[in-house]
Amino acid sequence: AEPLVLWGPPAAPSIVLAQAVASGALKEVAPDVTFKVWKTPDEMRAGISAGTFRAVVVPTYVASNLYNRGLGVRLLNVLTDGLLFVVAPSGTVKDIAGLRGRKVAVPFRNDMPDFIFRRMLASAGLAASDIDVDYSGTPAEAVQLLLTGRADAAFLTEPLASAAILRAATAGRTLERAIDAQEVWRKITGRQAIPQAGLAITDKLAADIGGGGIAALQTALEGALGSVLKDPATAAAVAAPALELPAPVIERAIPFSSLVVRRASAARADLAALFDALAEADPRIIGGKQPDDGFFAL
Amino acid sequence: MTVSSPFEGPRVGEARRAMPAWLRAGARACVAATVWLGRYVWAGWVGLAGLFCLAAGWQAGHEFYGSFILPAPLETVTVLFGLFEGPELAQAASETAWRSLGGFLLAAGLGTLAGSVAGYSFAAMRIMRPIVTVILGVPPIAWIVLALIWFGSGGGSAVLTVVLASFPISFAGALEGAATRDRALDAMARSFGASLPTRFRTVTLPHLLSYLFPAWTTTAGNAWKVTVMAELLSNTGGIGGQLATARALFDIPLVTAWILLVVAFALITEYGMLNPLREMTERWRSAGLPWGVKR
Amino acid sequence: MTVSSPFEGPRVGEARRAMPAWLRAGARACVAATVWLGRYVWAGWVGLAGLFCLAAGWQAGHEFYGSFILPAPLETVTVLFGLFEGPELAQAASETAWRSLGGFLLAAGLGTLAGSVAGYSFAAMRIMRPIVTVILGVPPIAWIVLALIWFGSGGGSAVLTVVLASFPISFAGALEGAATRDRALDAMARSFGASLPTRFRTVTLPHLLSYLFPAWTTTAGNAWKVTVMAELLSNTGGIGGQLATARALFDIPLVTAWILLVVAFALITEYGMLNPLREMTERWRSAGLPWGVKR
Amino acid sequence: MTEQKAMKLALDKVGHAWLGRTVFEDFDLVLGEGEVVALAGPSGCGKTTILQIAAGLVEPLRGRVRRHYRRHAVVFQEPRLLPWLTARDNIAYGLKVAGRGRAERGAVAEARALDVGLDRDDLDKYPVELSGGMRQRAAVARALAVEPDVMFFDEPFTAVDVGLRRALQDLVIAAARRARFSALFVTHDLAEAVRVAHRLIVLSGVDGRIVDQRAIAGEPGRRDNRTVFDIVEGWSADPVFAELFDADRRGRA
Amino acid sequence: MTEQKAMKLALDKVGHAWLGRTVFEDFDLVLGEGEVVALAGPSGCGKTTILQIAAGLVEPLRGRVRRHYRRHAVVFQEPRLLPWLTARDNIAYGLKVAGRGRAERGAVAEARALDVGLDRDDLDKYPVELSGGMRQRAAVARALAVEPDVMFFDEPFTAVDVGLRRALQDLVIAAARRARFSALFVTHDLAEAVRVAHRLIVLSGVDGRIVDQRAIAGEPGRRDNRTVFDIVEGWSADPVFAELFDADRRGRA
Ligand SMILES: Nc1ncnc2c1ncn2[C@@H]1O[C@H](COP(=O)(O)OP(=O)(O)OP(=O)(O)O)[C@@H](O)[C@H]1O
Ligand SMILES: Nc1ncnc2c1ncn2[C@@H]1O[C@H](COP(=O)(O)OP(=O)(O)OP(=O)(O)O)[C@@H](O)[C@H]1O
Ligand SMILES: [Mg+2]
Ligand SMILES: [Mg+2]
Repeated sequence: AEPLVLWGPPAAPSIVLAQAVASGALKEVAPDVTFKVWKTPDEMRAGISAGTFRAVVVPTYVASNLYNRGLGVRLLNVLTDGLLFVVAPSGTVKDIAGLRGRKVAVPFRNDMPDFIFRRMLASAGLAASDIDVDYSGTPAEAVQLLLTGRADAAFLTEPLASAAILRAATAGRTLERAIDAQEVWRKITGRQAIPQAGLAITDKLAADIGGGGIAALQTALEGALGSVLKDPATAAAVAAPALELPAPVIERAIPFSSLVVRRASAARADLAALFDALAEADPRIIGGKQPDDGFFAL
Repeated sequence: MTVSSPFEGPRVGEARRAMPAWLRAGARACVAATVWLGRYVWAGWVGLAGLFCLAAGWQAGHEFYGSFILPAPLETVTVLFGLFEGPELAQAASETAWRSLGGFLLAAGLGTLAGSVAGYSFAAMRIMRPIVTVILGVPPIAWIVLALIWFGSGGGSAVLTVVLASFPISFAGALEGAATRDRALDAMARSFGASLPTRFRTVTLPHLLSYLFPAWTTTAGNAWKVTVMAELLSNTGGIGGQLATARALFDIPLVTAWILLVVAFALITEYGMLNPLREMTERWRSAGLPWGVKR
Repeated sequence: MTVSSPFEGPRVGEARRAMPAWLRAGARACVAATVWLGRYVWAGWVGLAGLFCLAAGWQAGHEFYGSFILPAPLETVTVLFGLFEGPELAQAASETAWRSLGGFLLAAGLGTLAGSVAGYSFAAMRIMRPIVTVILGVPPIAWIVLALIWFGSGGGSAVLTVVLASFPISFAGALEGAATRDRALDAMARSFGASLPTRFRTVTLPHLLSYLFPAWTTTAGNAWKVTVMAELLSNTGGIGGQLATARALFDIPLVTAWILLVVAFALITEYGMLNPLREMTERWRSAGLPWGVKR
Repeated sequence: MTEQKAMKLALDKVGHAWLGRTVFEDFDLVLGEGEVVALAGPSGCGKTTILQIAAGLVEPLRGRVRRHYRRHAVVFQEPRLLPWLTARDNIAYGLKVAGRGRAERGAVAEARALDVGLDRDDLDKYPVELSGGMRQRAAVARALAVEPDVMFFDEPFTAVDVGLRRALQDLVIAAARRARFSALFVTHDLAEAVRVAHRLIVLSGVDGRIVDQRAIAGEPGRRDNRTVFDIVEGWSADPVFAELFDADRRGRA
Repeated sequence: MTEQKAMKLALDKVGHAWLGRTVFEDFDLVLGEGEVVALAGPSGCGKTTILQIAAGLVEPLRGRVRRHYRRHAVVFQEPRLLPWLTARDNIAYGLKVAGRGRAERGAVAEARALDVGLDRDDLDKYPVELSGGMRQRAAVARALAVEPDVMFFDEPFTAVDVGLRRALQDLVIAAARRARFSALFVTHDLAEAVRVAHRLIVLSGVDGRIVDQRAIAGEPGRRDNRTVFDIVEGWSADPVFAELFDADRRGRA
């Protein structure tokens, strides 16, 4: 069999992949398995089109979008139940309603976090005009604005939130995860999780490694999850070089990242709820419709 | 300059004599404009040939890579026409247009001004050139936060990006043009007691224009692109914002349609605005060429 | 051109007579080079003054916005010197350097070539100009995926970005320069039976250079910036990759240190490479000025 | 005819060097009202430099220039027409600089163009489309158009044919008499100097000194061809002009 | 002296028009070996155009040009020096184009420069640093340096003084005799034409036709000043030259 590269963004779900690769548990799937980071959607698009990306961690709605476009991509599992937080200086913000009149940096306009954020606002009875949403810039700029007090809060993903909090500490300021989006989500929708990201595989890989290989992959990841949650410090040290993030940041992020390794079919209801919510804002984000059965690789 | 038009038979001449002078002049100007426009558009055919070559390459790329990487030209154009029906296009386009126009005017204006000053004065040149190199060499991420702080999520940061990216081009052109002015002609103008501004206008400027036009055309073409990229990266609306959304949706034909629009704007700026201006001011250059100046 | 050096007393002259000719020529060239270098560096002081003005502004900005938005110059320089100890700098810098050098050479070479051809031939100009406008006007996101597919995550996509961004600048300059060549001088060269290449080299090129230098200096300064931004966006290592990592860590002084390095490279390219070249080829321009040509 | 008239222009002990190489030193010149002074000398002796210093285009290294007039005009050794203006606009350039109205400029330019033998057709041509002599004439017309008090001519009629040359010389003489303008007239053609000037200054090619300075008998424009030729032929024997007439006797550095 | 010699250059029924305006038509010229033909005519009559057609720089609209020689050289009406080369390199330009070695170029350039009265100091100057006459002389030296078989002179000595002019005329005569080169010599100075040429062609300013074509008595270089003057003075009464001598009688369009 060919060597296999697992691709993931420099975000929390990739920790599990890095751990799985390092532990050697993927020997059964392919003789030579490595982990690499993708950073831009263009890279991912190019990789999937060119066939070099065969197993890649992507946001679940992206997997649905690609699947619905007929690109031969299916979701294997869900790797996180949500890692979105509103970060604000300690004690300033308690809940969504507390954001009223404040300036919040949301660096993902018209993307999933933005839709979830708007949904949260709506559920708290806040109109768009009640708070000052600053969409400008990338997460890096959002944190810079937050740390210098030019924004009152920022809507961030892990491990960015942890990094920001750690960075603020060295500057003598205290930030906290003021609002856990997962909790709010639970209240609004009644669903337990925001199945944000998962491992997607191409049909070509599925054909190459077969059903047994897929199962072995899932098992290896489940095992890796166990060791990550048991010993975050070691896992962080393992993942740090590949993610190009300092180990302490990763270690701090692990407990807040709701890491899971759930089969896609097992998370189907949560996924459907999330996709519905997104499609309400813009159906095109999931590729126009709920993905059908073929979407769930396992 | 007199216009000799092919429609000007002796009869017409007689009929004209009966018209009042302003009407005659107006008619004459009309004919001149029509003739000029005809010639301009005619010359455009060759340019279109070049563009269609590009389109053919695009189609070939599409056939090889498929719609997810490179949508077909026809598909893209269809999507683009679809856009014309919605309200986003007008809004996004006008937002981007104002930003790139503002950026272009500021960049071209400041660059030309500073470059001309530096071209006249060696001391100014020595001080300014390294500064301009630094401005040119600093990647936008260095000051994008500052721009966001100063201008918020309005268009200011996009305009600033355009200015900083394009200003050095006009500066370098104007500097070189002013430095290579013909000093013999300058002395001639001085002998008639022409003041520095007059000399600049009548002696240096016409020479300078040949340095400014390449700088301006690159600046103008660039301005659209840079504005869109800045909007995209700083999430500040306009066509760049639309592009970002389309990208988040992986709607590649839509992405390509927006890009096609940007390119169309760049072409319009160059061939609708800058090129006619150049043709007007640089007509004298075709004097002495075998086909001469069309009078 | 003879060199009159201040160190050249009659005694030295006598001593020289004893030296073999090649040694004498060598010594003479050495003295000439030293004198020239001295003058060049001396002129550089003024430029440094300009740079220090910029640094002062930077410091002021730092004091107003704090380290997290704009680190102090001193802090940045300290971090930069710290970088010199690690291995990343050498590796990242050499990666980026090769890419931007390659991009610059390709862009300047192709642009100059295509521009000159277009400047000589009207038909070529009419076909090529719209194509170049399109190349200039297409935002990089349009083809970055294609570039990634073609070149993978090597430097190819960064090089392509530089070429596409910079090529039109050289093209426009060369086109205008070749089109405005002095046809009277060209006829003179033709009267001596000079072939087209000879005429290009001896009559058009020296004139063209004054159009190419502004284009080349902007291209060179731009090349560094564009390479770094392309590396950042396409995640292909180099200084851009280091910048991305530093940004992800919110290590703003490190980010600024890398940017400072890029700017330093841009300055070195301009003042260490292009400017001496220009001084050499454009010396004749100072003939007839009050201070004349230093022989 | 010289000293009793009001002084228009004076050069006092003027000296100049180009990049350290002295061209001439201690050059004195007084130009009276209505006076035409011809300046002759071998090629490269510094005539153009003196003229440019007198016209204020070159700062002299030593000495002083005094001017007592409102307006001057210069005809340069090369035409120095602006390539982007038609002959008409080039001729009107001085008037434009002086702020005259458009209509007046056009009328004056046309009149001066006719004076120097350009026709109306030629006025719409750009300099590259003109013949060498036409360019030179346009430059002369441009200078005449501003009606100056002092004119500086630097070999103005070298590129025109004999007949036109005489006509232009007569034009200058007539204009000088009518408008009472003074002129410094650089020429290497002694016959031309004798025809138009009151006084002749001859420079040396060796050190730029004044070799000789002499009033010319008679009135400008009143001397006929034979007289002019005889004067010049007479001079050719004079050792003062040896340098000018005999290229081989010239000192070579 | 004309027809029995080998033909070097022939213009057959050549005509030209600039942008539709006819300058001349049916112009015929045969240039024999070692023959110097002077071309005179009022300013703007088409002399430069004919010369450029003969030299192959302008395509004639009508007619044919035949050439039977290896190399020619042109002295243009303006010096046309390359501003980025020193006088030395400018003079050597033709040799460089011909592919001669560096050392040879330097030696030949220096020799020709001395011939036209430039000194070694001037050779390191750039064109802007030269006086008007020096530039013209450098252009003449550049043309002489390539040792052409046919020379085209377009008013080559207008900017030099009498003495140097005679010396240069003698140089051309001597070179023509020694190297047996033929020359087409455009000039508006009849005395110069008489001094250097075997034959004179006079063009009309009205329609560019050949007004007259006449052999000049005696040999070039053997005619003394008085003879030359007498010939020219004699011509001035001839109606053929009326146009050339009298600007007022010229037809104005
Ligand atoms: N490139 C050109 N384009 C248009 N017209 C031209 C061009 N060159 C010359 N002419 C016209 O052709 C005519 C003849 O010009 P030409 O230069 O041959 O005259 P010439 O006899 O050399 O005069 P001169 O003694 O003044 O040099 C003039 O009317 C001139 O305006
Ligand atoms: N800008 C300059 N820089 C350096 N040297 C110069 C400059 N202008 C003139 N010279 C030198 O000064 C000397 C005198 O030049 P000038 O032009 O005054 O001579 P001229 O008498 O007008 O000669 P001509 O009759 O040939 O026009 C020459 O040796 C020339 O090389
Ligand atoms: Mg002179
Ligand atoms: Mg001529």
